[in-house]
Amino acid sequence: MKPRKDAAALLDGETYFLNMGPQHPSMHGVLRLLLRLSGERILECEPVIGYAHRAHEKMAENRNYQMFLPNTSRVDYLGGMIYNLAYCQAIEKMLEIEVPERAEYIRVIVSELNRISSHLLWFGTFLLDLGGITPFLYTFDDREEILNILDRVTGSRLTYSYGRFGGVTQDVDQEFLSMSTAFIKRLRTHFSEYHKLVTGNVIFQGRCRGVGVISPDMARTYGVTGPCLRASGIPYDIRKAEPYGIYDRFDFDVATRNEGDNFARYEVRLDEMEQSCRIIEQAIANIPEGPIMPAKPKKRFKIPAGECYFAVESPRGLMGYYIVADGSDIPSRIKLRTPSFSNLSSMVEVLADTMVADTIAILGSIDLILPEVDR
Amino acid sequence: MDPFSDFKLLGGFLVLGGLIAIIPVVVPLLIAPRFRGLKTTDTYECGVDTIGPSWIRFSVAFYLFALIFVAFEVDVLYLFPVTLVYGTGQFAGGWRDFIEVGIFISILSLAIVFAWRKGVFEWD
Amino acid sequence: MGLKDHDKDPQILQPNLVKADSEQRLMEEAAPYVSFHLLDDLLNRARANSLWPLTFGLACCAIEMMAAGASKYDLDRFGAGVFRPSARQADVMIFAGTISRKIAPVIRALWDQMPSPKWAIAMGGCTIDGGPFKYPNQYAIVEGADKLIPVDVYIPGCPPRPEALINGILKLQEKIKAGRRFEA
Amino acid sequence: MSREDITLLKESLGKEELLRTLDDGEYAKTGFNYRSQATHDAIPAIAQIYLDRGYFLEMLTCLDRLADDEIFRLVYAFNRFDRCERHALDIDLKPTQAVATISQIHRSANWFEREVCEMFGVHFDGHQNLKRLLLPEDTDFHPLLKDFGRIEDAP
Repeated sequence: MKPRKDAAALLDGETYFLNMGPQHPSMHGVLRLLLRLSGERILECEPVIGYAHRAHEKMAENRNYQMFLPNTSRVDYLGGMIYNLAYCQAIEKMLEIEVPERAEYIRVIVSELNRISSHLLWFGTFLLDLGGITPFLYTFDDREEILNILDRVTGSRLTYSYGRFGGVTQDVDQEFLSMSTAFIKRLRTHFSEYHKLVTGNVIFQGRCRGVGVISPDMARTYGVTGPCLRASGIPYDIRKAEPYGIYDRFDFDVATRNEGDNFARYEVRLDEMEQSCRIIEQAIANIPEGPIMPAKPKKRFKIPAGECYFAVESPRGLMGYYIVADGSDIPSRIKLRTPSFSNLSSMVEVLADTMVADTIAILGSIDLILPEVDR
Repeated sequence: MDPFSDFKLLGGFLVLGGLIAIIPVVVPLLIAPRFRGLKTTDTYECGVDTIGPSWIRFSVAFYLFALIFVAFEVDVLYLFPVTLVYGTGQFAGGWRDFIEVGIFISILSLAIVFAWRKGVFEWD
Repeated sequence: MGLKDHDKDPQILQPNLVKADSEQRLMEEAAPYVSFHLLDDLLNRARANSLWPLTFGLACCAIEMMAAGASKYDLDRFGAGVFRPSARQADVMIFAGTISRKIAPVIRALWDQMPSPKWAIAMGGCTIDGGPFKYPNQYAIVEGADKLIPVDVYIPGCPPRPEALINGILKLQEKIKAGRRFEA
Repeated sequence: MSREDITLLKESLGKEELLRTLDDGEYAKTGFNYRSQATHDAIPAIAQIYLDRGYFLEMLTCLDRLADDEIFRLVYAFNRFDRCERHALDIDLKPTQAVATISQIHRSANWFEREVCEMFGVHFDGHQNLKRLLLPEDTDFHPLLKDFGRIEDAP
């Protein structure tokens, strides 16, 4: 695409403002892109966010630590389990609570299942944005299987409050483990089906190769993390860089690509699903018996003055809880560092000078969740 | 044979076509409950108000693309009567009709080659 | 060039303002010019079985709405699976998620721009009365969809399961078939 | 950041007081490898050095400490991709004091600063587009201040 340098010289009669607005099928929620167009080419793009702002951080300041638990899985409802358990791990870090072995393994299994279900939903909606209806139905069929498995043990399909400070609430039984192994076997056969259905498609390649390139340097200055960063060649995965919980016991590799375009992000997420399957199998293979909560779980507690920053790898990137405690049982401040917030801020530069049709493909490959951007 | 039978047929066809076009427009206005809100008549653009004029000068490539389409629309129009007489009459069952339509289409598709060379399909 | 934000809807709908304002905005909701009982009965039966929802996912409930539209809990069995992106072609507006103060004017505009007859389903606790994000003196959300537009069916849950959404749509179909009386 | 990198950082800043303290935070407890304190006008220089050394701005947030010692504390967190090294950088501001923007250096700071300005009212000099990010355009309050929107004084 030759960049056009005469954008500034356009008379006012030629630029056209388009609202790719809050209610739009492929804006993954309520994002609004204010586009300044010349013909089909985007001269300038300003994401207008805040349409899903629910004030999680303000709520954190008027309720105690236990009452904030349900909020955590509603910030990013596709990685609800990961956000929920991350909050519990952050508080455990501040209170130095010991988590029993079995609970750690259960946490890894359900987190990776949640990651696969998030990537499956991304895969379906990404193809739906590009016009392919059938992959959406295939991936939701697989995803329902995961929701069944997680529903058995947590009681809810999307917004789990499964973690407690020190462990998890329900124990998993043999049925849960066998269902998970059966699911992974089935999912692996579907991977080849997805590749046959989508990867080789000429139109898909045409719309994704070389489109929406994020260079490693741009990714670093915009703070892009997660699959979008790994697709630009930087193998940064918090499960490897800052192993939390027991992630250092599993051997899995970090899927990376170098092109940094839509197709690279697509491949990175597919590989990540495969890696998550490997982690789950290893976790199921050597999950120990034992308690799932510490002997005397702390019911009412105050956290001494201090602060803690705890980062985890959410399906969309680096997710960090920055908790500042002031000695009472109500947090003084909880800052949620969410990955989509920074990933979306890089769109101002990535979407400039592209076609309107490419915007849909690029936004689909970035995998945004708007309440996570607006918090 | 009533000399006007063809015209009657055509007249009936036109009236029927007109009715089929107008009825779905008029009937809902009568039987649907009426509602007028503040923004009912505003243009729908994802729920927010539109910005700036929509009467702007856009690139000529769109106009040329539309012209090429109209040219080939007419091209297809001429092929409709051909279907009535294709393969009948003097050269039934031969290749002559097929060749003739082939020549007709290839001459017209020269317009595409011309437009291609002129760069109408370059989209930058 | 800093883009001026043109979302300059004069009244940012504070909850208390919304009530008074919604009467004034609803200029005219009247009975059709021609209405025969049998014709209306037939039409309502047809309308009930071909509800076209507007794709308007706000937050978590949108994922359950998509799951309801997908292969396992198929909405197409009830004629409600055709999700229309444009408000001009939608019959029912399903509120799937939290209604923030910033999106309230957008919802008003979309409701005005939908052709009549139209219905509204409030899906999830947030659209009934604010759900988990409601606490005294909060500044971010509109507590309930009925503060903005008249809602026909409420579906509790956070998020409600796809079966609950299907049950809500069946309830709406019953309500449509029962017919609607307009004030004089 | 290795030992000599830290000393390099201090020297390259030239003036000692730009970076008042730089001690080893305990990572196990707080998640930060290094904590440092800076003055409000030193932040662009420090951000530039972090950028040159291959760091990215992970988080920028503000703590409302008006109640106990009358300051806003800005917390910048810089981190690396190749190894885990999180630097916390605190800047204490008087309520009316402004701080220089680093959105030209670390692009991600653009939205972080807009959000902090919107939620707390801290002004960032030199920021091109410092207008509302999450709340409707014409809201006039700063919601995350401690004395705003408390439950006890609900209408």
